[in-house]
Amino acid sequence: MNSLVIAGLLLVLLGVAYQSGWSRSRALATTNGVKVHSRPQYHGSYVAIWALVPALLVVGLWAWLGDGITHNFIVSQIPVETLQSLDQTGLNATIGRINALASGYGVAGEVLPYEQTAGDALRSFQFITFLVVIGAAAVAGVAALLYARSRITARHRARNAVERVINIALLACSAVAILTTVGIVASLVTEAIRFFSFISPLDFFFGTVWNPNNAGSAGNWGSYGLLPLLVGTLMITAIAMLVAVPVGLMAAIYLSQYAHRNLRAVAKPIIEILAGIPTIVFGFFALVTVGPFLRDAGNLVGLDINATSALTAGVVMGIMIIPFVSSLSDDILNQVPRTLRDGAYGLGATKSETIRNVLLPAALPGIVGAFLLAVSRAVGETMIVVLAAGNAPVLRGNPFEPVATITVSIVNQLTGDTDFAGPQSLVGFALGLTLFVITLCLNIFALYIVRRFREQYE
Amino acid sequence: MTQQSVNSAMNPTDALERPIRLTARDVTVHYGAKQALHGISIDIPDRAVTSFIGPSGCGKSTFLRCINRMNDTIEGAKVGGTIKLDGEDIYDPSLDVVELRARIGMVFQKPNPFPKSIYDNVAYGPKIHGLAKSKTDMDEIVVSSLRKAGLFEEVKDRLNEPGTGLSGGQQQRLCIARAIAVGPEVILMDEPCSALDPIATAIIEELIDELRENYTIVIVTHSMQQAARVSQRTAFFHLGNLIEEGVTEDIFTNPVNKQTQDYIMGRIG
Amino acid sequence: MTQQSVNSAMNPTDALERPIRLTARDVTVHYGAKQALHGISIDIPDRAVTSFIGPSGCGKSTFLRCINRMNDTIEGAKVGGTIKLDGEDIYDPSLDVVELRARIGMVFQKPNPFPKSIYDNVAYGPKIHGLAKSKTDMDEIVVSSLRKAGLFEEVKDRLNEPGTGLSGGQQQRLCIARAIAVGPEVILMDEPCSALDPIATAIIEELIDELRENYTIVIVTHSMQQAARVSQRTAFFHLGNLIEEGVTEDIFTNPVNKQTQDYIMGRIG
Amino acid sequence: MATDTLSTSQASVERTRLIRASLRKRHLSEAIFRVLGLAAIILALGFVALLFVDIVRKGAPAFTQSNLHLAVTFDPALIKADPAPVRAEGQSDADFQAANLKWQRDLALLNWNKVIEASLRAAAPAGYDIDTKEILSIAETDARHEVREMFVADPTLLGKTVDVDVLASANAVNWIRGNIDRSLGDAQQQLSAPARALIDEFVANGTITNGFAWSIFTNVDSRAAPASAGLLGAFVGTLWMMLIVIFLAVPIGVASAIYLEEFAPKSRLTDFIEVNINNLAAVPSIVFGLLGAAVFINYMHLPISAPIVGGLVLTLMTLPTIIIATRGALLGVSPALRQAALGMGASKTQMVFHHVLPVTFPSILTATILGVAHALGETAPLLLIGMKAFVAAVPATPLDQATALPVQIYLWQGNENRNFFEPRTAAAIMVLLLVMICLNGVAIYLRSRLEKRA
Amino acid sequence: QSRDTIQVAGSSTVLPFASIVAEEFGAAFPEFKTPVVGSGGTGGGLKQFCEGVGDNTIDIANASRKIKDSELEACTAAGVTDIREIQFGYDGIVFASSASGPDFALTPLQVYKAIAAKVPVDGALVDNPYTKWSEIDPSLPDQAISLAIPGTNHGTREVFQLEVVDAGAEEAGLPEGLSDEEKDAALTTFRQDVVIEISGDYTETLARLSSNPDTVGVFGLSFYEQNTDTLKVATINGVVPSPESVAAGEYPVSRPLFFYVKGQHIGVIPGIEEYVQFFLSEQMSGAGGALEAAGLIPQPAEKTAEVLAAFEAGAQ
Ligand SMILES: Nc1ncnc2c1ncn2[C@@H]1O[C@H](COP(=O)(O)OP(=O)(O)OP(=O)(O)O)[C@@H](O)[C@H]1O
Ligand SMILES: Nc1ncnc2c1ncn2[C@@H]1O[C@H](COP(=O)(O)OP(=O)(O)OP(=O)(O)O)[C@@H](O)[C@H]1O
Ligand SMILES: [Mg+2]
Ligand SMILES: [Mg+2]
Repeated sequence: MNSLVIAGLLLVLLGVAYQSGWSRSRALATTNGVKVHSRPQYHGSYVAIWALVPALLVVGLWAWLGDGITHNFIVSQIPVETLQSLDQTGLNATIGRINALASGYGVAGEVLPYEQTAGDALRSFQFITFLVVIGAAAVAGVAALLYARSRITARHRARNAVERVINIALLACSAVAILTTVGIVASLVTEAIRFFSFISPLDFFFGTVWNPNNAGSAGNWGSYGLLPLLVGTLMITAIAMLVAVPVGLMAAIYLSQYAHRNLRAVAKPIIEILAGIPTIVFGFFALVTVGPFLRDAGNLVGLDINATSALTAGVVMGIMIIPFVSSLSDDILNQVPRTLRDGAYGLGATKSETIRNVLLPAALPGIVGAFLLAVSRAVGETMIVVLAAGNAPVLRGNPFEPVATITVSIVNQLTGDTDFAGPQSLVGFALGLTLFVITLCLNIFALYIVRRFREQYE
Repeated sequence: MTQQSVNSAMNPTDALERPIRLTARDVTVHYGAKQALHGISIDIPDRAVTSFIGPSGCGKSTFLRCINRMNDTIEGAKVGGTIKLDGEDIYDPSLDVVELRARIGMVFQKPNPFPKSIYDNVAYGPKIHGLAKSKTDMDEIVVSSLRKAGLFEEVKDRLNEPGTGLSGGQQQRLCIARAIAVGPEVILMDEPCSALDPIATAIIEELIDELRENYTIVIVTHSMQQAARVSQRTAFFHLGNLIEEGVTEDIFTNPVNKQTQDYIMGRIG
Repeated sequence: MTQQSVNSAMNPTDALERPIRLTARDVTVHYGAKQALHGISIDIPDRAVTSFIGPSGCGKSTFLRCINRMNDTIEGAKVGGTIKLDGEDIYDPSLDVVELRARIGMVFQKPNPFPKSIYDNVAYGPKIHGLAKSKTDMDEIVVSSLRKAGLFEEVKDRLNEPGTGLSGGQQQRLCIARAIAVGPEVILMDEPCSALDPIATAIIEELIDELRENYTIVIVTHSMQQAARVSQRTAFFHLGNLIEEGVTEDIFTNPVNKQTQDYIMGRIG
Repeated sequence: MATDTLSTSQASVERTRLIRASLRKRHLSEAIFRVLGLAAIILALGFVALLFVDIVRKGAPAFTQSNLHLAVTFDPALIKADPAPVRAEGQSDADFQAANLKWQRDLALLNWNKVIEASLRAAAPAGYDIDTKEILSIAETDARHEVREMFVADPTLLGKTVDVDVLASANAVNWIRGNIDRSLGDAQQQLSAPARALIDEFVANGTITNGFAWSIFTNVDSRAAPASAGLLGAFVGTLWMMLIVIFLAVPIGVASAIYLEEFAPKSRLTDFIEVNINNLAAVPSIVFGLLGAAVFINYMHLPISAPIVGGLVLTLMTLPTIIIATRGALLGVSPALRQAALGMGASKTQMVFHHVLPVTFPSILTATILGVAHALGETAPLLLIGMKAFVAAVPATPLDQATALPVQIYLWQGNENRNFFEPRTAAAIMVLLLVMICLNGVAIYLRSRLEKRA
Repeated sequence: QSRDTIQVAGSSTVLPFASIVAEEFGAAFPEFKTPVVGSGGTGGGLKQFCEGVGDNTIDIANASRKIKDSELEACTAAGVTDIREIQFGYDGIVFASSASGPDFALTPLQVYKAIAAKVPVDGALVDNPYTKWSEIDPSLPDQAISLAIPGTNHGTREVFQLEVVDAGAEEAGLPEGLSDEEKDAALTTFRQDVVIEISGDYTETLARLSSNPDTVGVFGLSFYEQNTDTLKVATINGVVPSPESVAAGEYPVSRPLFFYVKGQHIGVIPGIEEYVQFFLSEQMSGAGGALEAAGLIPQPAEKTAEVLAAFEAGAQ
């Protein structure tokens, strides 16, 4: 409500400022016929920016300091004797009660008279400060408007100023990417540190047993060994790559080197459809179709394959990654200069010899980079594993058995019936951090390799 | 530098007397809808250098690529007419193009050594064609090819270093050595010097002059001077047509065709 | 075709008498570590065509781009020395480069109309510089600019069609019209005809000859013939240096410098 | 010279022999390689085909629903309620509202199942032996609300008999379709023997018929009445999130791409940003979920399970993709165009916004649609920000609780009434895939159209 | 203007019940919107619940266990001082095996013997020797032991531990003189070869059963009831799990289910009181009510009346 009012007022200010700058500039151009440096739109925007920024500053300042001021106000409303009798928790509770009273939410139990008066005072205080803030913002905005308007002359370079502001805004947008990374790292690290206050990092990173205790058993947290999850992750990733790499690479080779144009025009987009299919769909497919199929196929040949197993998840994940591998490989094969291919053909090499002996070795670094990117995608994949891998965090090497991965454990620990302040759920963040670091390293390494490869043929 | 190689060129009439190795009749090429060659007929003599000249885009490279069927590798390229090597139609479906390319080697505009060692670059052709029975056989082929290409002395100590580490001129000679290693009868060269500096160019020109004794050579060049220096016969292409063809000296001093004259005088192109 | 334009060229001495519009003193340009210009000093007279000639890579374009500060847009380019337009230093930090470029228009080697309608192409400059008060104003500017560029008759029925749909020569004239629309004092042209066929070239050359009456024109060309045909003054660049500069006729018939002689005789480049 | 020729020609004969000798083997390995490639393509295409066929085969049945045609009698004996309040002279709005609400609430407290039961019995053969619970298990539990709402809307129905279509219950559907093996014994069936027999009777006499399941598109999720569960809520939730993604990710993404590609000086900072963005593009989506949980929910106190949080998380996830694609597009703009603009005296900003951006618009649009399509199917991060909730309402604003299509799929696949929900999950997947393919199709269409125009 | 939709979050066990109530509540009370029921686990729900008072915090937390003291403290510190506990019924946990397999009649002791890594034999702990059920007790089928139990992220695991494992261990008689830690280990260390801990949902357990038909799995009563075509339930101590047997206290493996209401939101967020009353009404959580059909085990009506009375007393 309040913010809506403020936003509305700011918009009005913006409009007025723009209009006044615009008309001023227009007037300059028509009256004395001199050449005005910038177009009226720029002068309008210039004044608008000038007016908006101080107003926003005032509002922002209040948003920043307001809470502290309000807090002090509330404390000042509590009788001194009461204040002295309260410890920190008690004080917080009292402040909470007063806040609740002021905002119209009831409080439990009897409302003490001082609480009631404090609540009423707080309500009027909030109303008054609201008016004051709006007033201050308006005054600042209008003053800045007038100042900016007075600066408009024929030679005034409003365009340059406005463009500088646009530039800064663009810079701010690209800072979002950094903020995201900072946000990821900060949120993962703070929570992970809390986790490590319960469980030693050694036990976490080198533990071989994953058995977090349930929420009920306070004190005994259980074991949080990462290794079973890591092994599960790696196993599924390996199976996925075993499916995706040969199929994806051969498909890319066939499509780019052998296939008729028509086949390519049809097959390429169809394969790329696979890349657009949500992973939950693959998960369902794995759960209800691929898993039972593999189990039955296993029975036929006398293998004991679980319907939900590393194999099921890995195979389906491999299918999902095929387009990723094939389109990256395709790009990279296409980047190998044609002259190299011609060189081999010119010597009388057959197509497959050219591909195997010349193209692939030349493209190898790039392809390895592409595979690493695919690996990092497999490592971070969640929904297929949630549905089809069987969620068994046990350290073992049999791909026909269910396994758990890092991602799926994050989901389990954070959405299960776990104690929110204990390691049971905090471990999710430690796992997230581990995952982040693993994929980060993979990505950096892969990007480095791919970039080196690109440079080689630039 | 050019003085010497022009001197060493054999008597022009000599080339005329040599047996014809390659004959092309009415060769046309379409790239998709676009016709790049409009019926080229030419005879190319044995053990002589024939050069193709003409303004950019006139179809020199296209015709050259017809000769060892490199156009097969270009999607949408369609070749018509006949080209015969020693009387054998190279577009005969029963002919194995792999074998053909072993007989007709090619050197490209930009030196394109494989990203392998110098040794492996030269050995690659003999290896895939199964020309060497043993390691020593192979060593011999590699060394003699590098020698013929005039590169051996320069690289003998670093045969295992990557071929891409050589200078441009050395790379081009490596590519020539690579082509020679398969023992071709004809060598096609598409502007082999255009990416090289004058000194490297002179070395390659000399090399071509030497190779002429054992190989039939066809070279595309954009430099008339180069054509005059290295070739015994010259063919002038324009807009997909073969305008005029004959003994180099005649073409340059006494062109019959008006367009050839214009080109040589620098009025077109 | 060239006969007529050469005839219409003013008496060479005429150009010398015209007031100097642009003066460059000791202009140097570095691209990163590489120095592309080594101190160029030249005076460019008003309402005459000055042409820059020289072998490829000698710095003609670089110097041209200095004149309207297009080099500012190249990362790593550093310009030294002074260039003055009517006595005003164009590298003065207080000078607005956008305004400068409105005064010094530029036409590029490859015709580069905006992917907009013909009308919008011409109207763009006046729009951003706020030169037209009303729609009729703008119409007038567009029509007169197209007229001056000799394009109006050809396109008047399709002003709303995209400029990219025109032929190469028309596109180049559209680019000239676009430059004229801003009302520049100087027009720089970087090999404006090199992408055009001879007929389009002739039309542009004629156009340049007409424009000379109202604008100071600097043109870079790789064709000495063109320089001789269209320009009153010629400057010869070589390896980043201004070798010789003077009345066109003198430069071509009577070059003082040995290098200029070599270039004109076709011995270098 | 002559001997030389002789020896070389001998050598060449020998060479030709050698080459021919190995040719067959080489062509064979060529053929094998080719077949392997073709096999890979066929395999990949086969996977696509298998997946689609499988899902469609599984999901198609869920697009039909079993309707129960009942003649419902609004028997005054069962519906013992006051007459609907009529607005008295001079009664205030609020009073009338209150009276009306009270009347409605009284109605709600009635046992409408009795009405349903009566009409079911009326449809059954006379004197059919079946108890109340069993006969009610045939109709879906929301039938009573449907009937009540009819009555609320039109109180004059009292005492009348009208034809009403209600849904057959999920268990009835299981029986009709044979989702549970019909030969299994009583103990293993969800419905009692009399109920099953009566259903068969109903199917035979046309009381139960099949129709297209519009309810999947028009209803929200339901647990109380599984047969009526639909996707509308999840769909709208997804829509909100996509709107947020489009309105945030696209401008921010394009702006940062413009900055990095056009304005940024080459510095450590921009290098860092670049590396950063490339990395973000490959950070697992679940990590974004962790970020969302920690930052948007715990720190910024945005409402849990709300599309706004989902939208923000997906925005951050899509941003790098859009930035990278846009930068690629900007990089592809010819320098000639830039020079033309600058040469005209356009400032850099004008150059970018007037010329470069319009030219790259098709690519940016395509990248955006593909990015949004990807975000649309993302599930894992949503689970961590509480979008796994049961929401039986259409979210009216992005601040309301909602689920999303992929999450709805996840929820349905885990539903305990598996026999009924497995087809329904596949049907939901079909809807999701359709949306996906439409988006991709639009992207391809727009790209080809806009590129042609340019 | 405050929120007008009740927000609920918490235990995934309670989720289906709360969802049904929410839906019916929305249908029955025209003046209120349908409450939103999130999951996130008991802990997650209580975490949100204890975040404070106001629009951005939830009104009701579902829980499959009682709130812990530490959580209460967190609540108080954040100003959530009026917390009302509602117990509304029981959750039954059943052992079920493949419908085509033999019948099982289990006791906690047998289950303990089947899953514990070490079992007491003659007063000492030895490695678990049993491979077949029949080796534990001749009355059990001659079938390899395989058990799928809920993972520790499930609330169900707590009941399983308490009512089956701990009870079985007591019956088996752990050796005297074990330290607390050893005792804890004896109770919580299971055989990795035959015990499968399921971190996913019951669908996952079912998948294990169809992979290996010898497996005996732990399910929620409602899940079992919906899947009688593939599952067969085992008796515990000879008692068949059913609402009646649980409510009567005969079937041991059950736990009470709760939800917690934030008193400060009553009267601010419309409908909270009505929701609670509706939840506890006969037609919902009572015997024969809608929730029973969904697998809830109703508690005695007197207990419900007591809970409701306590709630309403707090609501004054
Ligand atoms: N792969 C191709 N696809 C389509 N057109 C082609 C292809 N290669 C060449 N062309 C066209 O065929 C014509 C002849 O090309 P070609 O490369 O033979 O010319 P050229 O004489 O070698 O020219 P240059 O001196 O520039 O190498 C040209 O118009 C060219 O554009
Ligand atoms: N952007 C750039 N970065 C680095 N070096 C450059 C750049 N532009 C030009 N150069 C170098 O500066 C020198 C002069 O280039 P310039 O383009 O001015 O030559 P030019 O005389 O116009 O040649 P041409 O006739 O080929 O256009 C050349 O050696 C060129 O390689
Ligand atoms: Mg060529
Ligand atoms: Mg130039």
